[in-house]
Amino acid sequence: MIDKTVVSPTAAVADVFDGATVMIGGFGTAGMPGELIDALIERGASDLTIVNNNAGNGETGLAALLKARRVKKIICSFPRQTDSHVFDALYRAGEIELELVPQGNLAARIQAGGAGFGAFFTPTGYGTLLAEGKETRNIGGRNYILEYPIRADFALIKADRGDRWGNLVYRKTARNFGPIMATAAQCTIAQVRDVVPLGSLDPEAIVTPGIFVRRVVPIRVAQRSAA
Amino acid sequence: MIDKTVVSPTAAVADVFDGATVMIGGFGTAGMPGELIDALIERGASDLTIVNNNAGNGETGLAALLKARRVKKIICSFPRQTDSHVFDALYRAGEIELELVPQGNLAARIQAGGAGFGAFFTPTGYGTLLAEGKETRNIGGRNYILEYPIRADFALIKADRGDRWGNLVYRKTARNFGPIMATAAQCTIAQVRDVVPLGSLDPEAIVTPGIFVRRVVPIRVAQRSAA
Amino acid sequence: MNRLTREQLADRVARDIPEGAYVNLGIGLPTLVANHLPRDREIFLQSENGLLGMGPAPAPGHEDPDLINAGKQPVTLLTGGAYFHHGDSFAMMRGGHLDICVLGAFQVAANGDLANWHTGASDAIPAVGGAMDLAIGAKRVWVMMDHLTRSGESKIVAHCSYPLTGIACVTRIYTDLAVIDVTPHGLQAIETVPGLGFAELERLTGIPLINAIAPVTE
Amino acid sequence: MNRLTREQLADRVARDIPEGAYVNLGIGLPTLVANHLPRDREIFLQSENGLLGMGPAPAPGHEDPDLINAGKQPVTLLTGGAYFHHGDSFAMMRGGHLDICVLGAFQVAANGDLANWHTGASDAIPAVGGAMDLAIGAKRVWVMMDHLTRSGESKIVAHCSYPLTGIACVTRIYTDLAVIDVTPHGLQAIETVPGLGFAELERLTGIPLINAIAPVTE
Repeated sequence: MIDKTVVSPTAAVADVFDGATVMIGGFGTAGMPGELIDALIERGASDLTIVNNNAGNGETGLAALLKARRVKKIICSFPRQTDSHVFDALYRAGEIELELVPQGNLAARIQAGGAGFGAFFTPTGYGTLLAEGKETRNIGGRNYILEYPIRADFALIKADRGDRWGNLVYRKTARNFGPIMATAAQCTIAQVRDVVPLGSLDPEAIVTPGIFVRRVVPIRVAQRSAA
Repeated sequence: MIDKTVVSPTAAVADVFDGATVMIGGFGTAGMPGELIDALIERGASDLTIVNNNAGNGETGLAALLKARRVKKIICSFPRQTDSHVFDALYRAGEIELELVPQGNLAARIQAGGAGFGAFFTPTGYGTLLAEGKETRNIGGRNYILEYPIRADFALIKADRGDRWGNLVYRKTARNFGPIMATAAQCTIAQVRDVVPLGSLDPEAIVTPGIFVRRVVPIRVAQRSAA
Repeated sequence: MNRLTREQLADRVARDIPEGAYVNLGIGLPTLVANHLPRDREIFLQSENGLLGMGPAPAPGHEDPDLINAGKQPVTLLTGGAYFHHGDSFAMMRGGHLDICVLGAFQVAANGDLANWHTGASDAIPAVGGAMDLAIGAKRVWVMMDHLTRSGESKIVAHCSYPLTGIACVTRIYTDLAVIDVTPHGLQAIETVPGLGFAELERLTGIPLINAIAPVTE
Repeated sequence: MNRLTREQLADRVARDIPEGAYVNLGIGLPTLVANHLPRDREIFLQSENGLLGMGPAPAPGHEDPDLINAGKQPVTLLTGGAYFHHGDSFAMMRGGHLDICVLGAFQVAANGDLANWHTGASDAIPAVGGAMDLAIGAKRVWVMMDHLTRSGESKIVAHCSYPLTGIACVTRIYTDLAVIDVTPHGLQAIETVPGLGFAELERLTGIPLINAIAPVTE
């Protein structure tokens, strides 16, 4: 019997290694897998390359990982926020590398990684600073730049419910990057509010089929609100 | 108030013009929008370019459209089937043009059309007859071919239920090409088993958001089974 | 001359959004447009973080941290709305499915070039978000901004001095002074605030404009 | 020598599929493998037309025309299965997420080249379906076929004479005579049917093989 449930966040991230590329779901704090990030900090893996839309908020979650100086490089679209002071300080001190990617290209590069494409021509960013040095092409009268896939060793995401096969559904706009990151990592680890019995999730409404998920970690709400 | 419901299949396809490119959903007969195709035959538009996974089954649906000699060219992955005699005869007589595309490249080209990409490098088909004349590139040690998007003037698809905003859900494997074709056509027309009140479809489970759908045509089951 | 307030400007933009339009409102000033949409029109607001059919802010105490807009503020979902993931959301944006997007700007050039993501200051931390996707994806890209900087310089320029967000992408500019279309022939003023004549608008703008202001007929 | 029947061959292939594997069974002969999967293992069958967790054929009278496999035959969905669209389905296939796909073949070459979609006959109507995606997408590509054509020629060849489906993609070949791995050093026979020695297998195959057949120790 296949059971992808892992009860402890600590056990779930125990094999994240130094130098790994780790995708972390979430748009701001919506969909951010807080408990998995806390476990990753506890795990101690360093020199990480992180893929996230942002670069951390306040002092918790991704910001705490940055503050612990475990991150060598971040690939994101929107690092600067009112409460991104941890990232801001590291960046200004030259202690973190930033690869800034327009949000749609970030999403598309993750999807291309998950779907096995080699590269793609996108119109977004053509003619801007963020296209400097990139290959360009005019196709059918429109200008495009060539972008390459992003793949990761691990993806840490947050879903609403999962089952023992790894099927996932999300909640509202906390869905955001979770489903696409799940496809692009060697090992996807999902924290969920609840692990439900097989068959409880409507097969027409499963957003992430279990094939993309290695580990499902239930986080009770009481636990979560304390994080 | 926005109401995309169109009661008559005939009215729904009344603006399909000679020479149009028309995507038609379905994998075999699952998800094939039979009543919309019948209405298209009645409409009489000719010199059509059709995009479908197959090239018709038996004498109904897409096969009937072919038999009526309305199709100049078909873009598909699997024309030859045990009951594809209408296509087979036209093809052998040189009366229909065939663009044969591996199924995953067909899907990806439709998605690229819907998502605004200019082209993409795919590994599928590299080194085969179906890659002849196509641009190739080695990226990270793997060989890819460059494929271009497919867009259409119209998409005719079949869903299970829809609402007046054009939101759609599908049924089982009849989902297949419907959701991706809906994104790649100027005008997407969906036949559905039922038009339900706004709010009846779970926002977490809507597969095709209404932005991709211009017209929703309810086909009662009695009507459908007679087709 | 009466400059429009931010709310008046939002109201002015909202008036031009037709029923049935699919619209993305950028973060900052454009977000205000949502409060001014005519209540008798069904208009579909898309948010880059995965929702279509965005509704107004929730009543106090009813905020849901899992239901936010692109600016990470709490919102609601209208009956008939839908959620989707980031890949689908940006396919929707990049694929030309939005009728209108409304963006703030630092500068707009005469050819429709847009600069709205980066001041270019060497010590600035750059952040782009979805701006570049919106700039090139929507059928019509409307900019909504003050006409002049605080120091009185025109934000409508011959060529942008700030780093670009997109090339020749803006189709219309709404400012606190005027409404200006970007056309193949140049910038065409179609409306000014009461008390502001074309000549004065052109002088304030600092680059040539075409006068297409409808005469007041009342 | 006892050639395996089609059902025996399906059973042999099924035996090698481990619990938890994500597997696509190609149309034709590979479809038979589904009936032979060990009942004590949870194995996930994917079908290109948008389902994961495919179950066996329905009881007569319970067929659903909306629930079919890649060969357009009626199937069922296991508890815990999921539906998705063609884009997602082929992303799953192309993206390397399937552990194993089992395909029929006209020919397999010594380097793992696969020919299974087109006889190359000038009057044939070509049809490729998902074969090329499966050939390059799965982590392991297993071919399942008769060892010899009806006229006695080996289907394992130095170079394919039929048009290719994929280059150097096959990792293992199951035939009615033997199990052969495609390795960087060449084709390596690891198993033959009772009564068939390595020398005779190599003679029938017509190209050099490496003998890695485990001695019978019972």
